[in-house]
Amino acid sequence: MPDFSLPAAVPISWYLILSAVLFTLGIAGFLLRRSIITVFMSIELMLNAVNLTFVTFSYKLKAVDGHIFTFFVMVVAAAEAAVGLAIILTVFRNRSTLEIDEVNSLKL
Amino acid sequence: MTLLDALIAIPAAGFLITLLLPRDNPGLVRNFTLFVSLVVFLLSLGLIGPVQENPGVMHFETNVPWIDYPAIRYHVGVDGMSLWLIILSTLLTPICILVSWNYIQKRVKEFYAFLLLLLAGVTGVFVALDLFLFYVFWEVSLVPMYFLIGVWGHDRRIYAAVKFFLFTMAGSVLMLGAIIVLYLKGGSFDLPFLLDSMAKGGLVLNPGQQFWMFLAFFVAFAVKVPLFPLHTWLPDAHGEAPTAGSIMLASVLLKLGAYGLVRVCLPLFPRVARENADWIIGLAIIGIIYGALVAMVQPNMKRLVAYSSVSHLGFVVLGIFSFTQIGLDGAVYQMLNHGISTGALFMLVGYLYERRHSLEIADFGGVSSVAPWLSVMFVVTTLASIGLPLLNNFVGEYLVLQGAAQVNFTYAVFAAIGVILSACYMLWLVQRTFYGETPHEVAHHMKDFNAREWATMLPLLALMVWMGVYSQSFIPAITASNSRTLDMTRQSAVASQPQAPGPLARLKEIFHVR
Amino acid sequence: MNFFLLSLIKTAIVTFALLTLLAYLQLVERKVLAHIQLRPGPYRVGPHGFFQPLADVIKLVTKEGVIPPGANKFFYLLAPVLGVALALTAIVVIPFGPEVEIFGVKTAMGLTDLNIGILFILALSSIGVYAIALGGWASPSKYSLLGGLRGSAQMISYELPMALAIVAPLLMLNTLSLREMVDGQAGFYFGFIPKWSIFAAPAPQIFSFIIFLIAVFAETNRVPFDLPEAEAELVAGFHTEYSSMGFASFFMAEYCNIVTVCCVATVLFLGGWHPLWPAEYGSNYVAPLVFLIAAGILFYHGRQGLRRWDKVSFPATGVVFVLLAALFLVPVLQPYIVPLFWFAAKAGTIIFVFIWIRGTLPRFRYDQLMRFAWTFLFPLAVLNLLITALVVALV
Amino acid sequence: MHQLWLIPAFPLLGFLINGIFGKKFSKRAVSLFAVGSVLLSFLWVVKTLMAISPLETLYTEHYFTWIASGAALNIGFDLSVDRLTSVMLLVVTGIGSLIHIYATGYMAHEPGPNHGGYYRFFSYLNLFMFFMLILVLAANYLLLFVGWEGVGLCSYLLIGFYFVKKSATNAGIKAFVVNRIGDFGFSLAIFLIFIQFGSLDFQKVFAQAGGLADEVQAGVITATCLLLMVGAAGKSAQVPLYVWLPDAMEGPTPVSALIHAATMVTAGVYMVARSAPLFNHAPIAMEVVAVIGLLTAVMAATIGMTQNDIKKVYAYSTVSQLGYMFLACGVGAYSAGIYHVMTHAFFKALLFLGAGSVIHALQGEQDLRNMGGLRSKIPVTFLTLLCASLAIAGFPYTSGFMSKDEILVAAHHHSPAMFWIGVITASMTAFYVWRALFLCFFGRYRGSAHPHESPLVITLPLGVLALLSILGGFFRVPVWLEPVLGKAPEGHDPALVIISVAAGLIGIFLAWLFYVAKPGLPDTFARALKGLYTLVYNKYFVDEAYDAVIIRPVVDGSRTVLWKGFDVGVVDGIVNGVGSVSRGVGGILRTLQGGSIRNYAALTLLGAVLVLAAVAFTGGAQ
Amino acid sequence: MPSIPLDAILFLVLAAIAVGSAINLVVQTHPINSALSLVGVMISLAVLYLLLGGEFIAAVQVIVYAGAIMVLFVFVIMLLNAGAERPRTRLSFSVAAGVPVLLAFLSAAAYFILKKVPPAEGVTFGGFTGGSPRAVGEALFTRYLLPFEVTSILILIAIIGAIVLAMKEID
Repeated sequence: MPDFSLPAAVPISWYLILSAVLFTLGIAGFLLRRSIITVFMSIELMLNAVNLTFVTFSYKLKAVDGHIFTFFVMVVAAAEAAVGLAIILTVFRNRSTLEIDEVNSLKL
Repeated sequence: MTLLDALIAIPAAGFLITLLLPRDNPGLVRNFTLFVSLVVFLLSLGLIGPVQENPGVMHFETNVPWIDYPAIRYHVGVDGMSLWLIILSTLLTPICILVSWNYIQKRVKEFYAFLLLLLAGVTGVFVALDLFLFYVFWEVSLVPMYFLIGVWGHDRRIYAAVKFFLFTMAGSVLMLGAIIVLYLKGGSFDLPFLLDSMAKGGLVLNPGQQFWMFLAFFVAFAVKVPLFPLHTWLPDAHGEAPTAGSIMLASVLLKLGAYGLVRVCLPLFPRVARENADWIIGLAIIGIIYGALVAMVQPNMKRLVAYSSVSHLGFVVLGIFSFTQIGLDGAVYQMLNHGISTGALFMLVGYLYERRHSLEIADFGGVSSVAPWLSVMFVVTTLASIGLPLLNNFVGEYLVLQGAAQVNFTYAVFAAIGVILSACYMLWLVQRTFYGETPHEVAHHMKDFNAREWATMLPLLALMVWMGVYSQSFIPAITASNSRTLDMTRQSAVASQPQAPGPLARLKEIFHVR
Repeated sequence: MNFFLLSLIKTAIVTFALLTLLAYLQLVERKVLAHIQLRPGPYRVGPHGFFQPLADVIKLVTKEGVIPPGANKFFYLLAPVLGVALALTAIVVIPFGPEVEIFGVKTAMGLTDLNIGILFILALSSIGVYAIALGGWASPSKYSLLGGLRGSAQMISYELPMALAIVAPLLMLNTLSLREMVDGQAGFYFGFIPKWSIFAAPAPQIFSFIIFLIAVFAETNRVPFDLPEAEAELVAGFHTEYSSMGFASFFMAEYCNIVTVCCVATVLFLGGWHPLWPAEYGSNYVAPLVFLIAAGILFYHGRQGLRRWDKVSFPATGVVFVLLAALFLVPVLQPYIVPLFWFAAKAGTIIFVFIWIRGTLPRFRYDQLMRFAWTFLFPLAVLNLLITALVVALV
Repeated sequence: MHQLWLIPAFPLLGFLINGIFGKKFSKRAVSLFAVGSVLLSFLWVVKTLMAISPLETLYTEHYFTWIASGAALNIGFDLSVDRLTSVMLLVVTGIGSLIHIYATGYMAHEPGPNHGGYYRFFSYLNLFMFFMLILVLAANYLLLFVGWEGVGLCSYLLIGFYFVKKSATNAGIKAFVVNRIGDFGFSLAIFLIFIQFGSLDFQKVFAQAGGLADEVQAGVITATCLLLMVGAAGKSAQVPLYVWLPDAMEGPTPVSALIHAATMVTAGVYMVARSAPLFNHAPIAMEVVAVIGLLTAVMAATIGMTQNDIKKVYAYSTVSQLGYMFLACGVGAYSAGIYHVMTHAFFKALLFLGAGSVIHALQGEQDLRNMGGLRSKIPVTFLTLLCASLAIAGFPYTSGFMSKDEILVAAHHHSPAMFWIGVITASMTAFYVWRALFLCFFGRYRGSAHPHESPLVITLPLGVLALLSILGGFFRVPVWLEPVLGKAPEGHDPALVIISVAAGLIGIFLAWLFYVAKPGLPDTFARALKGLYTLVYNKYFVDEAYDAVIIRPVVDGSRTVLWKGFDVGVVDGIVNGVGSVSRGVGGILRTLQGGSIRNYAALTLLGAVLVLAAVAFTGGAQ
Repeated sequence: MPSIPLDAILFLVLAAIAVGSAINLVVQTHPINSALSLVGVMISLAVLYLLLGGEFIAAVQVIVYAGAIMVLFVFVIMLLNAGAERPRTRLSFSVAAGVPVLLAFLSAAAYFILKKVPPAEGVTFGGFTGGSPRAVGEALFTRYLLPFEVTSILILIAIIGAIVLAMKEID
C-alpha cells in the first residue's frame, strides 16, 4: 500500500510546484482567453504565482528580501492595473469591443 | 555654470516650461518663447568679448564627468569659429519665432517648444568637445526638426520628414560607429584628449582604420552639409517645412555638417583628409554647379532656394578641403553668410507664402507693384545671395575661391562658374515673382511688410551689409581658430614643390598641369 | 485546557452575544430615532416593543426569498453571505477585556489576538466591498447597479482616510496587535489623565479620532453617507431586489460592521477596557452607579406609566438593574465584568453617536461625498499623520 | 588726407535718402537730393584734384581693412587718385551731373504711382554714381571689382526700371548675366594676380610687374591679362559679350546716356588702361585686345547701319566706339583710349540725350521710320544732335576727330591693316549716325504725334554737351596722361588724318544720298543684297545662336537630366529602392509580428521552454 | 493524541482552492467569474503567505490585491458591462501551439524544481518569523529605501496616467 501519510512539514518543492502550476495557468489564460480583461487578469495571476515563489524562497533563505520583492511586485501590479484598465476603458470607448483580437492595429 | 552652459540650459528649460504652459493661450506661449530666445541671444553676445581676446583657444570650458562608464564627459567650450555659429543660432531663433507668429496656428505650443529644443541642440553641437556629447546633441537637434517638418509642413510633409530623418540618421549611425571605434582605440571620447594623444603618439591608427573612420565621419557630415550626391533630402525637406523650419534648417542645421568637418574630421584625420581632398573637392564643385543648374529649373520657390543652398554649401566644403588659411576662413565665413542670407530668403519666401498661399513661382508676378518694400528686401537678399560685393556672401565666396585657386587654379575656374549661374537662377526667380503684370490674386492678397516683419528683416539686412563691408569684426576670430586647426592638420608638413624653370612653368604649376 | 475546546466555547459565547446585540441594536436605533422625533417607536410587541427584534427575525426567515429573473444567481446569493460572513469575522480580533483566569483556565477576553490584528480588520473591510458590488451587479436592476457602484467607490475612497487615521495612533502604540494596543494605553498621566490615544502625549489623537469616525460613517454606509441605499434616489440601493434572508444578511452585516468599527475605535483611541480614571478614585463604582440611576429612572417612570403593563414591567426591569448593580459590587466578579462594562460603555457611546447623527444630519449629494473624501478628508488625514509623525520623531 | 571717400559718399547719401524716404518726398525734393548729391560730388572732385595736383603718382588713402585672412591676405578699403583717375572722375561726375539734371525733366511725366517711380529712378541713379566712383577710385583690384559689380547691378535695375514690361526685365537679366560671365574672367584674373603678387593693391602689383625682368612669369601675366580682358569685354560690350548692350536700351533714355554710353561701359577700357603695367608685359594679350576691339567695331557698325530704332542705332554705335577704345589699348595707346572715352562720353551722351529729347517730343516714339522733318519743330534738339553727329563722324577739330585720330594713328603705327579697317569703320559710323539724323529731322514727318520742344532742364544739358562735343577735344588728355600711361606712339602723319576725315565725310555723303536725296535707294540695296541684309538686320543671329547653343541645352539639360534624371531618378531611386527592399524584407518578417500579442506570448513561452531544455541537456540541472 | 499534519492539510486545501480558482479563471467565459476566481486565488495565496511566515505580505495581499486591484477590475467589468466572450470560431495559432508548449513548460519547470530543491526541507507554520510588519518595515525603510521611494513615484505617475487616459472625452 502506498504511503499516503502526509509529512509534518510541507516540502518547499510543493510550494514551488504550486507556483509553477499557477503560473502555467496564467499563461494558459493569456493564450486562450480573448477578453482583454481576462487576459489582464491572467497576467495578474502570473504575478501572484511569482510572488508565491518569492515568499517561499524567503522562507527557505530565512531572509525578508523575498517579501520586499513581493511588495514591490504588488506596487507595480497596482500601477499596471490602474493604467491598464484606463487603457482598456479608452479602447472600449473608441472601438466598443473587448476582444483582444479585434484590437490588432497599432494605429488608432 | 558658465555662460556657455546657460546657453544650453536656458532654451532646454524653456522647452520644458513651454510644454507646461496652457494649450489654449498661444499668445502666452509666443511671448514666453520669444522672451526666452531673446534672453539667450543677449546672453550669447556676452561670449564675444572674452572669446575675441584670444580666439584661438577654448573659452568658457566646462569639463565634468557625465557618465562614469564608459567615460563620457560633459566637456564644452567655445572658440573663435564656434562663437559666431552660436550667435547665428541664437539670433535666428527669435527671428524664427517672430516669423511663425501668425503662420503657425495649430499645436502652437509644441511648435515653439521644439524651436527652443532645436536651439539647445544646435548650441550643444557647436560647443561640445566630447565626441559622445557631440553625438547626443547632434541627435537632439535632429528630432525637433523632424517634427517641425512632419507636423507643421506642407502636403508631403511626412515623406519629407521621414526622408530627412533617414538620410541624417544613416549618416549619424556611421558617425556613432566611428566614435565608438575611436573610443575603443583611444580610451576616451574627449576630443582635445584624443588630439593630444594623437600628437604625442599615444594613439596610433593604421592608414586603413584612418580611412574608414574618416569616411564614416565624413559621410555623416556630408549628408548634413549636404554634399552632392547626398543632397536629395534637402529640397524635399525645405519644400515641405514651415518657414521657421526652413530657416533653421538652412541657416543652422546645414552648418552642423560643415562645422563637424572642420572641428572633428580635419584635426582627427589630417592625413587622410588631405589625401582625399581631391575627390571631395570634386564633389563640392559638382555640387556647386549642379545645385545651381537644378535650382534654375525649379518651379517651386523653396526648392529653388534649397538647391541654391546645395550650391552655396559646395563653396563651404571647397574652402574647407582647400587646406589653406584663406579658404578655410572663407568657408567658415561663408557658413555665417549663408545662414544670414539664405535664412532671410526662406523667411521672405515664407512671407510670400503667407500672403499668396502658394510656393509655385508661376502663381506669382508683379509683386513689386503692390508690395514694394517686400520686393526691395527680397532683391537685396537675392543680391547678397548671389555674392554682390559689399554684401556678405561676396567676402566668403571670394576667400573660398582665392583659397581654392591657391591650391589648384582649376578648382577656382569651375567653382566660379557657380557664381555666374547663381545670378541666373536668382534673378530669374526675382523676375518671375516680382516683375511683370500683377495677377489679380497677387494684387488681392499681397500686403507690404508690417512691423513684425520689419523686425525680423532689419537685423538680417543690417548683418548682410555689416558682414559685407566690415568683415573684420568677424574674421579675425575665425582666422585664429582656423590657424590652430590647420596647424593640427600640418603634422606631416608637406614639402613645398621645387620651382620649375621655363616661362609656362608657373602657370602650369598654378593649374596643376602635370 | 484544550485550545480547540476553549476556542469553541469562547466563539459560542461571543457569537450568541453578538447576534443578540445586532438584533437589539436595531431596536435601539429605532427607539432612539423615534425619541429624537418625539414618537414612541416600536411599541406593540412586548413591553415598549421589547420583543420587536424577535418578531422581525421570524418575519424575515419565513418570508419568501425571491430571486428576480435575469439575476446572476450565483453572485446574487453569494453577495449577502459574503457580506455577513466578513462582517462577523471581523469581531474575531477584538479584545473585550484583559486576560483573566476562569475556573483555573487562563484566557484573554476576546476570541483571538493576531499580531496583525488591525491589518486583518482592514483586509476584511476591503473585501467587504465585493459584497455590495456583487450584490448590486447581480441584481437585474439599475438601482442596484448604481447603488453597488456607489457603495464600492465610496468604500474605497474612505478606506484611505480611515487607514491613515488608524496609522497615526499606531505611531505611538508601536504595534499592530489590538490587545497590545489596549495594553499600551493603560495607566494615567499625573495619576488621573488616562493614557488613551486621544489624550496621549506627545501627540493627542483627537483629530485622528474624528477623521476615523467620519470615515467609518462612510465605510458603513451610514447617514450622512448612505448614498448606496438612498431611498429617495435608488429605492434601496444595492439591496433593492433582496428580500427575506438576503435582506436580513445585508442588514446584519451593516449593523455588525457598525459594532466592529465602534469596537475598533474604542480599542484604538479610547483605551479599550481601561477606566476613565483610576480605581483609587472609585472608577469601579461607576457601573453600579449607572445601573442604579437607570433603575431609579425606571422606578420613577413605572409610577406614572402610560399603560397598564408599564406599572409592572418598569419596576421589574428596575429590579434587574439593581441586581446588576449589585453584581458589580461583588469583589470576585469585579475583575471580569468591570472591564467589560467600560468597554461596552465606550463602544455603546459611539454607537449612540451613530444613531444620533442619523437622526440629525441630512444626506450628502454623491459628488459632494466624493469631493469631501478626496479633497478634504484625505489631505487632512495625511496632514494629521505627518504632524503626528513629526511630533513623535522630535519628542 | 583729402577725404576722397566723400566723393562716392555724396551719391550714396543721396541714394539712401531718396531710397528710404523718397516715396514721401515731392518730386522737387527728390530732384534736389539726387542732383545736389552728384553736383556736390563733382565739386568735391574738382576741389580735391586741385588740392592734390600734380598727381603724377598714385595718391592712396587707406580707410579700413576690408577683408583679411591671416598674414597672407589683407585687402584694404583704399581709395586712390592719379591722372588717369582724375579724367574718369571728371567725366563721371560732370556728365553725371548733366544727365541728372536732364533726367529731372525727362522723367517728370512718367505715369503710374509715386510719379512713376520717380524717386526710385533717382535713387538707382545715385547708387550707380556711387559704384562708378568706387570703381574709378579703387586702389586695389577687389575694390575695383566692387564698383564693377555694383554698376552692373545698377545697370540691371535701371534697364529693368519698367519692371512691368517683360522685355525690360529680360534685358536686365541678360545684362547682368552676361556681365557676370565677364566678371567670371575678371575674378579669375584677381585670383591669379593675388597668387602671383601676393597682393591686390595697384601700387604693389604694378611695382612688382615692372620688376619682372625674366620671362618666367610671362605666362601667368598673359593669362591674367586675357582674363582681365574677358571681364572688360563683358562690361564694355565687346565681342562675344556685346549682346546685352543693345537690349539695355529698354531702360529710360537718361540711363542709356549715362550708363550705357558715357560711363559704365567705358569701365572696361579704364580697367585695361589701369592695368597697363600688366598688359605691357603681355604682348599676346594686347594683340588679342586689339583684335577684339577691331572686330567689335566692325561688327557693331554693320549692324548699326540697318537698325530702325533710334536708340538701337546709337547703342550699336556705342559698341562700335568701345571697340575703337580697345583697339587703342591693344595697340598700346592707352591714353588715346582714355581720350576717346572722354570725347565719346561727350558726344554719345549728347546723342542719347538728344534722342531722348526726340522721343520725349514724340511721346515715346522710337522708330526712325515714324519720324522725319522734325528740324523745324524741335530746333534746339536738332542743333545739338547735329553737333554730336559731327563729332562722331570725325569732322575736323571736333572732339571726336581729335581722339579718333589719335587712335587711328596709333593703330597705323602698330599695323596698317588695323588702320584701314578702322577707317572703313569710321566711315560706316558716319553713315549710320547721319542716317539717323536725316531720317529724324529731314524729309516729311511720318508720325502721328504732336512734337513740341523740350523744357529748359532738358535743353540746357544738351547745350552744354554740344559745346563739349565740339570743343572737348582741346582737353589734351594724352598729354595729361603721359606720366601715368607713358607716351603714345609718335608718327603724326597728315595723310592719315586726311584719309580718316575723308572717310567720315564719305559716310555723311552716302547717308545724305540714301536718305535725303534718293529715299528709294536703301530698299533697292536691301533687296539686292537680301541675304546679307537679313543677316545684318538680325544682328548676325548671335542672340539666337546663344539661345540655341547655350541657354536651351543648359536649361533643358538641367531639368530633364540633372533634376528629373539624376536627382529624382538616380539618387532618390537608390534611396527609395533601399526603402522598398527593406519593406519587402519587413513584409516577410512581419508575419511573425502580426500584432497578436498572444502569438508573441506563445513564442516567448516556446523560447523559455527551449532555454530550459537546453539548460537541462547541458547539465545545468545537476 | 497523534499529531495531525495540520500544515500539510492546510497547504493541500489552500492549494486546491488556489488551483481550482485559477482553472476556473481560465475556463470561465464571463470576466466577472474570472475576476472572482482570481480573488479566490489571491486570498488562498494570502493564507499560504501566512503559513510561510509572511504576515505583513499576507495582509497586504488581501488589502491591495484583493481589496483594491481586483475591485478595480470588477469595477471596469461592471462599467463596461462586459459580457461573455463569443465562442471561438477557429483555432488560432496561439491555442494550437500554446497548449502543448504549456504542458512542456510545466513539466520542465516541475523537473527543475524537483531536481534542484532538496526534498528534506519543509515548511512549518512559525518556522520563519522574519516577515513581521516590523521586519518588513525595517528592510523597506533602510536597505530598500530608494526603490521604495521610486515605486511611490511610479504609483503617482500611474495614477495621473490613469486619470488622464480615463478622462479623455469621447468626441
